[in-house]
Amino acid sequence: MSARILTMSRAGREALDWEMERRDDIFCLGEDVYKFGGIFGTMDGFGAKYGPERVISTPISETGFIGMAAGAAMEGMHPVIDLAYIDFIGVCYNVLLNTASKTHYMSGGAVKVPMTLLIGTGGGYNNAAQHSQCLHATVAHIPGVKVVYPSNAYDAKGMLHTALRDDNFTIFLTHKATAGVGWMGTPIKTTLSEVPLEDYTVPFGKVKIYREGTDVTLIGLGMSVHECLKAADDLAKDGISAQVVDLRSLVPLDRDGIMAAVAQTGRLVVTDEDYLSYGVSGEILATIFERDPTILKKPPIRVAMPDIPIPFSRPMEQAVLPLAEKIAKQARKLMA
Amino acid sequence: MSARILTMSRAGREALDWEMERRDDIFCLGEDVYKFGGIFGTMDGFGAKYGPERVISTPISETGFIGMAAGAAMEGMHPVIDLAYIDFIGVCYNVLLNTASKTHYMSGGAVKVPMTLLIGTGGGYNNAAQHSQCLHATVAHIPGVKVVYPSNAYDAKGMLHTALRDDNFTIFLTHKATAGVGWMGTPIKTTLSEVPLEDYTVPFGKVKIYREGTDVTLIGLGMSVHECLKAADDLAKDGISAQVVDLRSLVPLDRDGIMAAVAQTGRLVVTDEDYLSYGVSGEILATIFERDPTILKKPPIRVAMPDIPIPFSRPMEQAVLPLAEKIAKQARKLMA
Amino acid sequence: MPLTPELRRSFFEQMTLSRAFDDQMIALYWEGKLPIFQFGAGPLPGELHCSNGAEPVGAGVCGALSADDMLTADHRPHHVAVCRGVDLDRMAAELLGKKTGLSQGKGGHMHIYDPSVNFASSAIIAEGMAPAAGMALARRLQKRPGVAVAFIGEGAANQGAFHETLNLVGVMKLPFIVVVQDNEWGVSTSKSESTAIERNSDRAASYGLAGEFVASNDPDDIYEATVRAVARARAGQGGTVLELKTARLAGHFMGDQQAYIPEQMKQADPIPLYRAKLLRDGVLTEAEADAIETASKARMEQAMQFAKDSPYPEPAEAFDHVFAGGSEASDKQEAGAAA
Amino acid sequence: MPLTPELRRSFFEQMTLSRAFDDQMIALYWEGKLPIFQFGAGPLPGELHCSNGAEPVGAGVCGALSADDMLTADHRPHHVAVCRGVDLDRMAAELLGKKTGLSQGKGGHMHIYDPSVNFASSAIIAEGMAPAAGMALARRLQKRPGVAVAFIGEGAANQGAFHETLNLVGVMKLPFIVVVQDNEWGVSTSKSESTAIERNSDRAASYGLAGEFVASNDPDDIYEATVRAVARARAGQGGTVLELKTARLAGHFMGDQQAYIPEQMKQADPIPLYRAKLLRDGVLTEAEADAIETASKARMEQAMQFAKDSPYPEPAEAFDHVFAGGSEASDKQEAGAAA
Ligand SMILES: Cc1ncc(C[n+]2csc(CCOP(=O)(O)OP(=O)(O)O)c2C)c(N)n1
Ligand SMILES: Cc1ncc(C[n+]2csc(CCOP(=O)(O)OP(=O)(O)O)c2C)c(N)n1
Ligand SMILES: [Mg+2]
Ligand SMILES: [Mg+2]
Repeated sequence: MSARILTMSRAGREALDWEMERRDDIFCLGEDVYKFGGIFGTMDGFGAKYGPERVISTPISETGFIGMAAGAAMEGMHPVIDLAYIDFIGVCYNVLLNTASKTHYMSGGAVKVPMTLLIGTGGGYNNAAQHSQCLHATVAHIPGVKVVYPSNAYDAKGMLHTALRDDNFTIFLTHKATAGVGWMGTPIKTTLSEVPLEDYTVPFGKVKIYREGTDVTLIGLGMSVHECLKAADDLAKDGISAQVVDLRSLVPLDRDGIMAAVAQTGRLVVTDEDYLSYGVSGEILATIFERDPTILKKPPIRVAMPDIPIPFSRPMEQAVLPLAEKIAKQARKLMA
Repeated sequence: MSARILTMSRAGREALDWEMERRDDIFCLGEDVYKFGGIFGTMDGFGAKYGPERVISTPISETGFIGMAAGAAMEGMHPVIDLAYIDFIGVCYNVLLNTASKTHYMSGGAVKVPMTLLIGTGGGYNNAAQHSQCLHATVAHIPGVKVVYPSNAYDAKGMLHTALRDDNFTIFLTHKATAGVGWMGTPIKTTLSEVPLEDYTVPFGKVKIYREGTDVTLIGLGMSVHECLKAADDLAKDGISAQVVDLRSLVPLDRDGIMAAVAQTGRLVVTDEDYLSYGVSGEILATIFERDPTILKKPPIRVAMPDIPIPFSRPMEQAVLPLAEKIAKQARKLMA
Repeated sequence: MPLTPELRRSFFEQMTLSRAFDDQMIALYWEGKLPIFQFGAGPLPGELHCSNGAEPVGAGVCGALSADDMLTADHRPHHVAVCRGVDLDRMAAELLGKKTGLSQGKGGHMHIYDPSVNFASSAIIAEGMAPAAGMALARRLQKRPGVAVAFIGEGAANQGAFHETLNLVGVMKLPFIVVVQDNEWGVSTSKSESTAIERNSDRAASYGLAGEFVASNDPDDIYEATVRAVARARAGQGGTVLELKTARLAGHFMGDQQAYIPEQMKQADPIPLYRAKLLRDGVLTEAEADAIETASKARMEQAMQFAKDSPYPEPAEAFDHVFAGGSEASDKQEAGAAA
Repeated sequence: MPLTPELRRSFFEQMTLSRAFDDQMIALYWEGKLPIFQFGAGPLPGELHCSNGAEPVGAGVCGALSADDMLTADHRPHHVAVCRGVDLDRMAAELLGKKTGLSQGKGGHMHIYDPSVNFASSAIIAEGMAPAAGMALARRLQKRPGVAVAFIGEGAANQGAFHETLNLVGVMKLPFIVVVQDNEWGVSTSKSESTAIERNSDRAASYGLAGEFVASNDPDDIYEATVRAVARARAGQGGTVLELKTARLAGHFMGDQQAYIPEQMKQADPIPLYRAKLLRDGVLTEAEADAIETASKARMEQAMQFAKDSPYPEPAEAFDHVFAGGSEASDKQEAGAAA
């Protein structure tokens, strides 16, 4: 069948629309979703199409409506929740930490909680310390929740189909800069993909090799994948062949895939827009270190958000983001 | 001056009492602190001594009273808050994540938020998935908060003095099994220390070498320190000399101290009762890997809580805790 | 259903069965915990919050519900679970951490789930509020009947989830009842110390909900108030804050000395009071009442025996049920503590 | 203080100054964002929530407060900050991310702090409620006077922090006022869609607090209601939920097309209305009113010039102020992105 070039936003919307057309168990809720279609337009036009019963604009009561979603899931529905910014998890964290993630286990498998929580992450557009965080490690540290993080349109559609057909609680992250929505300017080219019209699934727990390379591996997730790609372009000018790996999924984490990819180059820069310490970059390094450090010719390097609140002003924010220039610089160090 | 053998609970209480006697800016709040003196007895008897104005029993409104503490701190007080179980951070996480930790930064240094949040962590006593978590990595991942974690009485007193004299937000963690309070049975011997009567401070950000050793380094924090000590005793019977390192402080993290300690043995087991992935154990391994992996003769091994909710039943919980036996087994593997 | 003698007899049966459950669990709890108290010791480890004194709430509310209705309870769930008809054997086995338990030993006493009777519970204060409202919403979307009932303590009414959920219930006109069990205490903190006004039922007005208050801790009165609330819910007239004065006779949890409770605040035991009332009303004779109490104890002894005789789960079962449909935690086991 | 002509003139001055602030910021906001809109572009990047229409709230409430009192505002802080007397130059510079800004460029428009006038703001909904109550508590412990005033939107009144804080205020009888700015919208969601009852001031009864509602969006009425609330607070009579009907004339944030607002819900601009009223009442002449508007614009132009002329912070300043008394973040810089 035919495919079109889509943004992540449109691709994700297609998956949700497909499932909603065919299944009664899915409904959407979140702030302003009825009129605005969700932060990434994943529910764009759904208000008119599916009506206010299935596309529910909620009060600003995240503990209330995400907790309700968990209850509806226990009763056989599959709610799809829009939580615009991951910075807001602070007001509803218990539902994530203790309710939606642990009920299946605490009930010995008797109760299922199939629900999909869409959350936007990341900065780079001067929205300051309370609207620019990634915090993906915070949610991935919770046992009992799957955490996925597509960075292109093809994966966005396929992984959303997968999430919607999964019997578990999935946190589906999208970096705001990758989605291709109006308020973030012209979409980043590498986020766009050919997207098949029909439905398809992309399995969780497999890294994606975005670009083959032989000299150095650049690992990223969300927006930092695209910074890695930019860095790889830049490195290519120097004749350095960089492999770019997208983690795509934090829970489950494809540890074998990481090992296999890194082994191909023997040099590693891990990038992460989330805070450096106690996060994803550490887990990747630890995995390699405990499994087989000899696959690396040199110690790995991390390029991550330092452990500081995110500053508003552009010169400061740009200085702390894990941007392509910094990634390329570290890769060059490894090649020296 | 003279010293006595104290539990962590009594030692911590002494520090807080000393400061409260001398300073008007300190007050205590939390659920049941007036009558019960806080989960670890840190405020034991304070209700009678300091009165209900300075020892405030609150409603079960963690967002409310911890948020209030943050506001009081901004107005020049130094509140000491008792949040019994770290599992409860879910209902007040925003105050930790966005308010108390970030206000100093977001105000460009204009506003200070000096406050100390006492929290109990950990399991091992069959209190199930919502009352047994450690989650120290979750709070340590937040920029702008200091996170400390004494594991013996001497450190408990000294680090609490330090926290109370610090101008920042400090999360002061105590593993429930280490505190030496009535409901957890006979205190663990290695948590008891000679504690000077007078006040003293223990600086944040320095590891403590609990036991010298030459063959293998066992790193732990909170309760797992004591499991490491037990493992070291056991290993000694086989002639294996294990060094035991207590992290004591997660923010700031003593990366230099970790490197120096590990370099002395060249073999490493990191233990952690918090969930394995995206946590402390990964950060320790990553630090060594990126700085100088050649200090290790063999790949390091992690013994941590697996990424599962904590089961209630004893055989299952015991099987997943990072206990001495498991630690010793991994250390022996490294010596083989 | 009117308040028939049969119904009232069943209240007494359920109350005594619930009490037998708690009394026998309390006795077992202390095994292995004396002389040195330790939460983790003995055949029934962990915290234990018993329902002694709150049985009228379980009996009266559950008596007014139908099989369709959905319940969430809190850290003190026994009386509601027993009166709802949760499988007694498997519930007892769960408290003992046995393989035959409702959750195969994974949950313990604060995490009782029995989907066959639409019962769930959880341990974070007010955590069950929003999920209950969501269950009600699910049923509406599914065009299936069902009222959701969240059981909380009076202490939980000061938690944010209470407010957010009730506002959502009001906006969405959901068939929902929150049962606020006012036992006067949240651990050692009295209601007047924690709550700015006397009655949480008055807070219903903030959400366009009905508020009802029952002062008697008597299952008949509780039943009738619940019947009214259920009728409103089924008629699409929205939710109710149903505050019920009740009692907490066995402390906050086992080990609580309750020295903080002054003499004048000592609470009455509702079971002998109800027994006397039923005798007075001619619903039961002394002999019948004795027989019911004896039968309840015997039934519970049987459940206890089932629990004690059941095997523990295998240690490796800890890794099951992390995810539905196969556990992706497995890759972490290898790296982790299971090694 | 009675509602003197001088006071009313000052309300007009402040309202026009606040409007000038917003209008000039809006004009600047679009620089670099056309034809392709992007939050991150131009000299004033990020989200921008302007206060156009809400100026009477800032003028009326702040007019009734004294220097001791403490304010927390939300994501829409300009009108409160301007009327409170936050340093205009440094506030403008903060919005532009300049070194001379109140937070040296670290905060931006949602994080305005000026301790010299006891002003703070933050961007998570209802986040400022509990800290404000805590400020009031601090003053009580310090035996210093001061009423705390938290400014929120009507949408924030459905957040758990609203409930928890007001109950604490009620229990502790704190000198506290929450100003609920009812501009009818929380982003695209109307109050009737989000809130189960019509007036949040009625929710005061849930906490033993006073509730007041002002429907006019007129600073005189707002001032007088605030005076009453402040008097109660200072007299130790506790807190107030002060709900003020107001307007949101420039959308939720810049870029909001507001297609969701039906014609009959279009809101009136309070500034020309108040101007006309002052003219009618003989407080101002046309010429005086014009002069005030001109002066406000000029003052703001001066602030804007200050902001534009100021330098940006150095990139490395990002690492300052993580902790008071020296940044322990430094060890992480080396390992991290600063490399
Ligand atoms: C969010 C949260 N805070 C604190 C606790 C600890 N805790 C457990 S029960 C309890 C008291 C609850 O009082 P109430 O709601 O009145 O119920 P009761 O115990 O009286 O039945 C507290 C504070 C908790 N489980 N969750
Ligand atoms: C906890 C949280 N949820 C959601 C948001 C996103 N958000 C920012 S402003 C806003 C609407 C607020 O409405 P209201 O309180 O009425 O204030 P107004 O914008 O009308 O001034 C929302 C939903 C947020 N900042 N914090
Ligand atoms: Mg109670
Ligand atoms: Mg509004």
